[in-house]
Amino acid sequence: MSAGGGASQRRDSEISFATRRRLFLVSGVVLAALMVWALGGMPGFGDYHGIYGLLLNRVAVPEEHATNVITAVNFDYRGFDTLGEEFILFASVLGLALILRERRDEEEGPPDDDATGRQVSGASAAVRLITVALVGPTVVLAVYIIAHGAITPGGGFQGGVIAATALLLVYLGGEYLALRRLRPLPLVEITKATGAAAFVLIGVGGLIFGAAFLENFLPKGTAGDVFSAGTMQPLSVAVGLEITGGFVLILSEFLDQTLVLRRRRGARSR
Amino acid sequence: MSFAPFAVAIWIFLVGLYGVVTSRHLVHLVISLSVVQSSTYLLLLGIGYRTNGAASIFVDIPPNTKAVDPVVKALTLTDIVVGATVTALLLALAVQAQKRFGTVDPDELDPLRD
Amino acid sequence: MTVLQVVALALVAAGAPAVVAARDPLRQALMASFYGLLLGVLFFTFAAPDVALSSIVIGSVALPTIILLALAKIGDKDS
Amino acid sequence: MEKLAPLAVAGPFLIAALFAISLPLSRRRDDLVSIFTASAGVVFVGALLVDVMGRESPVVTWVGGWEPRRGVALGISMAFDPLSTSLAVLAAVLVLAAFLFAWRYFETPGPIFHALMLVFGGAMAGFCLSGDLFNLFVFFELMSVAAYALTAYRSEESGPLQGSLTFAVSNTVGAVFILFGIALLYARTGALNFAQIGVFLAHRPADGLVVCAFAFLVIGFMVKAAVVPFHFWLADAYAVAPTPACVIFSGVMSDLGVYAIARVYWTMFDGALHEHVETLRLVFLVFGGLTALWGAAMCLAQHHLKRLLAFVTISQIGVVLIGVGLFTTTGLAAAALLIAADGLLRAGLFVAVGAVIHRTGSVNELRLRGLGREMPWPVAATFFAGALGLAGPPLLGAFSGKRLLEHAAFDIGHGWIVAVFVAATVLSAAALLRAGGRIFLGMGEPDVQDPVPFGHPHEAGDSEAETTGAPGKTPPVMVVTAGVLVAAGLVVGVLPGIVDGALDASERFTDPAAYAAAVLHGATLALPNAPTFAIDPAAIVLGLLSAGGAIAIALAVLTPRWRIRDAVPAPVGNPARRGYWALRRLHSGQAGDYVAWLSVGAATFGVLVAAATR
Repeated sequence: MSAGGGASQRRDSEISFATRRRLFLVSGVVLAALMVWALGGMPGFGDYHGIYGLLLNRVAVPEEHATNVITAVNFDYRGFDTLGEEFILFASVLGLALILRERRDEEEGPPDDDATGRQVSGASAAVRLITVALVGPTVVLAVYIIAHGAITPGGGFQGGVIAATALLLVYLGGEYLALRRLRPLPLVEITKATGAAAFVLIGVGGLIFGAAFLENFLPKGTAGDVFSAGTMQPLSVAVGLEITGGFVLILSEFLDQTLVLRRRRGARSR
Repeated sequence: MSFAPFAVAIWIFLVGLYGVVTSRHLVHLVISLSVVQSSTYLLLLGIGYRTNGAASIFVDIPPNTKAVDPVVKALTLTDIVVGATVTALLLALAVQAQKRFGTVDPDELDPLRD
Repeated sequence: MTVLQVVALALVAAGAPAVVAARDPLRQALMASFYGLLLGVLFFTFAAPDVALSSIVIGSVALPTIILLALAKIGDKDS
Repeated sequence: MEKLAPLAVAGPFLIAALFAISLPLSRRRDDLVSIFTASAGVVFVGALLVDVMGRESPVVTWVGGWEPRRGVALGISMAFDPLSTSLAVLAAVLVLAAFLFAWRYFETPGPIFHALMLVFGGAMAGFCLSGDLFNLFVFFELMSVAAYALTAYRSEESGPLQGSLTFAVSNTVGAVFILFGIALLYARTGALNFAQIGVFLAHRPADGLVVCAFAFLVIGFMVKAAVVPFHFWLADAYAVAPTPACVIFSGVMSDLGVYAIARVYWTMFDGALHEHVETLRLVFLVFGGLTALWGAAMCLAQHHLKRLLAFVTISQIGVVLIGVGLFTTTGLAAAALLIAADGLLRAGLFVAVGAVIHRTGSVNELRLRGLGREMPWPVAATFFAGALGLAGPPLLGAFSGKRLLEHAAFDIGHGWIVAVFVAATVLSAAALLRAGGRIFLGMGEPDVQDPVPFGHPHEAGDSEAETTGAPGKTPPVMVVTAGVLVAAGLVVGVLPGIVDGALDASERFTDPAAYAAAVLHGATLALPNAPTFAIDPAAIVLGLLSAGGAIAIALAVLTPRWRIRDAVPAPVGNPARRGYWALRRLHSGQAGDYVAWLSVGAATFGVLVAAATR
């Protein structure tokens, strides 16, 4: 269903499609050769002994009482990276909202402009029952994964996305328009921004109570239980909040695009 | 076989880049771009692996058992999430481009050299 | 390398061109979802459960859904 | 004091997050809070600079309090020295200027624009001050994402959508190259901290892995810096981004890419690649020279003011890359001075162009002929002063940077590069003077039409839908901002002690041993004192010649009597014009083309670096 003029498209770019492909194939082979040459100097797959990882594996559990060393790296040792990553998500969700904001020649209306006229017949009662029933367990699973980030595999990132998929279940159950009438969007926006701000504030807390920005100043508790590993858990919750809000916003922006926005009657898209 | 994962990472990088270069549909281009990004995840994790090393999560194993490198996993973990949001941003651009240009073929988007 | 790793690696090595070769975006979105799952399995064999979870949740569920929603909006305008 | 350094990054982030939390109260609140935050940022980073100038060695702070153990870095370090901190000050100043300019310039739907600009400012501060390789990559990615969103700000026009798309695709592929380089380095050294990697690599011969890691990292940063052939995205993106964002994009974002190349080389790869530096230097001079000339050539017939400034940016990035690519202390000092002076001048020019757009609604030089006369005279004075300053007139603007660059080039026997970058700066300054002459003095032929109106005719630089308010009056805040920026750009080169300070700072920047000692062990090594270069008459003469040459070319192009037509007509016989048209059509605005050229450039650069280090 490739759109538009297909083969007859206007070609006034200097290089044609065939040349572009040939250019890439030649340079691709050279790049591959360079990369293989570089890989010659790598330690073989499986016998890696980088000092950084070894030291962290040995140090993280006794010092930080966090059994999941990966979350320890993400939220404690290299927390500054995660601050940056979090604001990458923050900026791209803002950008998305900016790009997909309602255009002048669009209005909210019943979804009459569906792809190839498919009829949204609405979910059958069984589907609606199952999906809405599943929303609860999904959220509980997400909260578990966020809360136990420092103990078992998981953390704010994965938990946040799982929580956001709960919205998909609502959409599958055909309840999205009903949910939309409740106007949750400002709330979701605030959740995302609170998560981002909380991360920074915990970092500033480290500066006030501890000696450095993002320092782990809270009591570390005993390794293996939920309230352990000092600031790691709150940071994980902050990231979880932000990613839940972020992905719910992304999904609802796209859902709005398909279900709600259509071109205004008679508006000629310039 | 000890370089297989790195060779596959290079293979995926080139295949994804080929998809980007020869794409005729913006969404196809964006998905190929996410394939290119996935090659770096494979390379990073391939570097950090240690044969029969545990998963550096010391819940039920003593802290000094042989474990895989945790740093690359932390880097890859956040990269996957960030890559997804950048891909979502690009898809938003594709949706608006389709509204604006009436087509999603990168060749037909207007040249901008006024 | 263990057998599981070799198999998973082979599947991923075959999955990437399959995703790129699927020129019709709808089919490609489904291939991308399957590719995310394959990556998750491979990361699991690399003893990286966190990354596998992240790859499955995002690469296999969240991202393809966003792609499908984008396609729903793109698909209906130009035909 | 340095313990608070992370606040230079976290502060703007927090305000941006608070913007998103609070309901969109009023546009005034957004402006006031943003301007206050930006000024606090300038003051804070300025204080950091003063603190650093007083110290002998780079100042180091470990985020999270994770001091290194026996030379192994556990956390992320922020190591900053006079050079990188002054770059951070420049970035903060331009963010403040952008907010002041945006205040009267256009309406914004809610605080999204301000939040993105604040995040962008914080990311630039983090990028300059970071001492960790992956942290550098994270802030690189954050700057890019904020820039994609800002470029697509007017998402209802066709230009911004396409410019943002090609920008995003090119920079994402560039980011993948950087991540490849990081993965290779981590596999070899098991470290992510600049100093630790540098120490590890210094004792071992540079084999394939080290060379390719260096090549891939530099390729990624060259995509961000828009070095030819990775530059195609920049012309599209800067021409369509909202003008306040262009002030930062053109003023400092591309220069950060070149700074990253210098930082990566001097802290990590100098030990391993030092004996190959003569041949390596040639590779960088070729890429830098090509970029300088390509940008200048494309300026000549460009009538879209913002795209003209985009190509001026590309040309000057080439000159700065020449400075860094000499791999000498003097070359780096020259690059630093050029980044400061040219960055401020380009930012001032963008604000002046913004004022013209705000007043007339159009950005096409041909349509603006003579319309500039009704504008307040300072705008014209600022535009001409800025354009002339780029050519490096005696003592002003880019003069001290170019002077040092000439010394650096002749010192190591590459005198030929002087001709390249002098020609490039003169041509780009001439193009700007031509535009100024036509707009503010009404020179040039009355009804000359752009022979090849690419893009949508009605959109070819016509009414920019982004401005607000009655176009009748130019708000004073714009004129003042433009004037201050251009004045700063002109004066920065001749401040007392600035040249010696730059040489001293480069001496410290280019000393990996001192950097590693300070970062890993907190020790301070004594520094050799930097050479000093008095202003010799030859430099003054060259300054006069280049300024005069720029004016002469501009006049020649504008006065019809000399029959040199500036609007290059459509395919006319001689090969120069055909070559020019081919060059111009290469900027096809097609993402696939750009990625193909990116991969060709990457392959070429990789092979050349590999050959240079064998």
